[in-house]
Amino acid sequence: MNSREIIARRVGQEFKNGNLVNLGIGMPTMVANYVPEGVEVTFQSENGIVGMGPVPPKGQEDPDISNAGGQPVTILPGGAYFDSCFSFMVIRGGRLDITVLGGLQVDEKGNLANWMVPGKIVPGMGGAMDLTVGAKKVIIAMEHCAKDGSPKILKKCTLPLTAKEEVDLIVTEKAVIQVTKEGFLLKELGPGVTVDEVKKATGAELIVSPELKEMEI
Amino acid sequence: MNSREIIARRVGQEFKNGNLVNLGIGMPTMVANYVPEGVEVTFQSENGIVGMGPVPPKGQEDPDISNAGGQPVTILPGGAYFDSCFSFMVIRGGRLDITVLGGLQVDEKGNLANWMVPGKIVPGMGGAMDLTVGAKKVIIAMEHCAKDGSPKILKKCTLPLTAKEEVDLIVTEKAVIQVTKEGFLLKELGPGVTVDEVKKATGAELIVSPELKEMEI
Amino acid sequence: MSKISDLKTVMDRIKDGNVIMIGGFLAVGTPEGFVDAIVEKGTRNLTVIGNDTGFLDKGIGKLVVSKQIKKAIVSHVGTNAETGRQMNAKEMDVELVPQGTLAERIRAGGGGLGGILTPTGVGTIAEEGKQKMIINNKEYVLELPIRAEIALIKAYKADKKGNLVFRATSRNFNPLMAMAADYVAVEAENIVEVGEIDPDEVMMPGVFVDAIVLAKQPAIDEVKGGA
Amino acid sequence: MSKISDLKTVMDRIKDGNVIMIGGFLAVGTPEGFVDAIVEKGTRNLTVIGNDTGFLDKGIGKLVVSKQIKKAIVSHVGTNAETGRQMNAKEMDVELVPQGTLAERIRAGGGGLGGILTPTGVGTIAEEGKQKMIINNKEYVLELPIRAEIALIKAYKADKKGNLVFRATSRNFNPLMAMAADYVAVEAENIVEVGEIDPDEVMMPGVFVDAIVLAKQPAIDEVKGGA
Repeated sequence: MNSREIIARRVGQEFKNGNLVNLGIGMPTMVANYVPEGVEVTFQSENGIVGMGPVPPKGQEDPDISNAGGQPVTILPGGAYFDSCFSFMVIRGGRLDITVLGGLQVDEKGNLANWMVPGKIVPGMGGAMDLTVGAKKVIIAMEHCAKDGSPKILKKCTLPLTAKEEVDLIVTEKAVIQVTKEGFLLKELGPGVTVDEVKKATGAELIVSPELKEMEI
Repeated sequence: MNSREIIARRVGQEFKNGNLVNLGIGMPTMVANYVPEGVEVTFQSENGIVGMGPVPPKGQEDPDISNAGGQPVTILPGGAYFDSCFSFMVIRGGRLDITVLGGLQVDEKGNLANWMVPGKIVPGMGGAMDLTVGAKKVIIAMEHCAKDGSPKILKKCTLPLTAKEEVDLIVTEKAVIQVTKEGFLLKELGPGVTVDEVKKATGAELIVSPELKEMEI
Repeated sequence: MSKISDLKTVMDRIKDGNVIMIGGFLAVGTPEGFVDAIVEKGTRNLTVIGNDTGFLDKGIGKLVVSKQIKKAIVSHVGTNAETGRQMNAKEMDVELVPQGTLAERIRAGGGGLGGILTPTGVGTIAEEGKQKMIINNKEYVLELPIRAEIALIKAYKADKKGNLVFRATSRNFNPLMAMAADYVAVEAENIVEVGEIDPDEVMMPGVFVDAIVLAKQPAIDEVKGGA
Repeated sequence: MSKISDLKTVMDRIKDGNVIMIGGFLAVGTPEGFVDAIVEKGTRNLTVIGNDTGFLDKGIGKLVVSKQIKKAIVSHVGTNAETGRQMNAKEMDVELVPQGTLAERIRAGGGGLGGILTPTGVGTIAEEGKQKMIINNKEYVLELPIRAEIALIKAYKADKKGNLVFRATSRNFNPLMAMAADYVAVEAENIVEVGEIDPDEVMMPGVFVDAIVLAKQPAIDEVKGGA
């Protein structure tokens, strides 16, 4: 199982029956493939769709039906379309249970940076600032370290923030870490990963949960 | 012709081709019957309808189609329904050309009082505060004096205001009076009415227009 | 997961002292079945948010007559003499809000906004006690969001997931209120299977709806020109 | 009074330096015919308000590539490398706005509001230079309305009075922008007679629309599952 699959599988386990879920662009989108059996969740996308279904077979794409990444999707029976303003009323209004987003940095206060690297890349925040503020639970799904091996889980974010103190849970290929008032709580380890390996790859103190276990994926 | 018909006929002459118009409850509603020939206006009502048509024949009322006074109405081809929030976006958003409302008092600054008499009757403002602020042109259609003969067109309103400095034109059975920066401008007289009669029935100074004429109704 | 429920289940959620939004405009689009059930239940000290207090025998007015309302937040009470009487006798508190402002405040409550700036009511009683701001040389009043514990709304059609379609001017405050309460119950004239409402036809997605109850009286489709 | 118009009439309204809103979300629901015509016309120094700057060859991106945009007010530019290049080279000014805030600012502009308070962006760059307020112990940013001189939007269906129906996720910013500009032109895939759209099916009443132009490419109804 590669890192991305580990992460996507583990994030899927956070979904509860009846949840309304928004998946960010990129890796978070993969989570749609790993909703546990028996759990029914509804996916929405901020471009104006609730009840989003899987990617259509090649050749059957409808140019008017896409997700927030611009990719063709489908809609399930019982789904609905709406405009962008309404979409964010759903997001900010307290009915969105979970948002899963990628991250560049997360710190122990639950701050998130994922929308720009000054002077290098400035894609823009899109809907991420609204999603993090609005969703009841914010899950960051990302590889534990940056490509150069530097930690992304930090004492304090150095990049411009997406949201202040909104992150609830971080899921990486190495660990599941909860943001608590006391700091980062290490709850689960990736397959075959040790506590020391996680500590070495993390730029902040970790409280090791007494109930620490390996991910069951 | 009774007072109400004089007023309604004269207000109708203010409508220009293509205007979007809101008629208040009561006498203003009558104006719908006096749109000049060749002029096409669209009526909207703040409860959520644009393209409102006439009252349906007895027995053919649809309980779901009403105006803001709760009276059964119809909808014309090309009309549309929407929710209350959207309705007031149309009203405040600059696309409403004319609102015709009744009045208890209007003063020379263009202040309007038409929603309560403290200690006596407090029906509430309904949509009147939004309509007066939002419409490009605010026309007050009312009898010139109160039932006890006291003036309703005043130097300064004594009743709680509906809107501050928003009235553009007053149409009564005795006169057409424009609110200008210099004060009330008497532009037209009711059928057979003299300037002196209007002055006597008015509680504020009147500037008599050099082009003063009798209403052509 | 069907959201089909029954009147009793909805009524069990309503307690003395609740803040309740009730849809409708002069009783057009008011869930009369829910209102009748509250009258029957006798719940007291309610704060009711609605466009108006309806009539003595129709709409929210029935709850005024039965003296179950402690406070009404509405834009208009002129069609119900009993509201005026109770207001003057100080038996009921009435907060009058300009209609467009009421709609925006409910929407703000539903959409997670902290408030909106409106030009409506500037220079009138409606601005009293409120913060004013000047934006681009124009004066605005800061109006705060409203939410309720319960919203009781009326729909023409609902599917079992709670997707709603409203009809004609009975739409009014119903979709707004459906967004602004912790528990949203819908009295639907027609209930259809999931998938029977086209996704572009949905006026309020089911994600906001908690319970759907079929309206007691069947839809008068001869009068209404068919579904 | 038919609002049917043609591309030339709409283009004649667009001048150098105009502030223009363009509908669409990553080119889904963007009026490509209008965009192509602006490229052809060569209008310069435009301020463009949209969700994003699309792609090099699709959506608003085409106006970036042709260097006709002085300033873009958008939520996302990551799908168009040329935007990033012009931004870094200071050839184009880019104001990045959180997507939900952008939608609310356009709505406020369309609905005559002076602004809205949103929790989005608190504690981030997005709050810089803006007034903050605390309402019920929660921090909000005051965001101001945006309007444009011209809105160019895409609809699935329009009647001759300008009543509009959008389709699926191509709705996005289109109805909001239709309310927030002095002149609103619609590129419609289908134009029908007045009365052919049910009043409850209308997503944007014609009162906001000034001109309707039939989209150049016929609607691919096989792909879209029929009108």
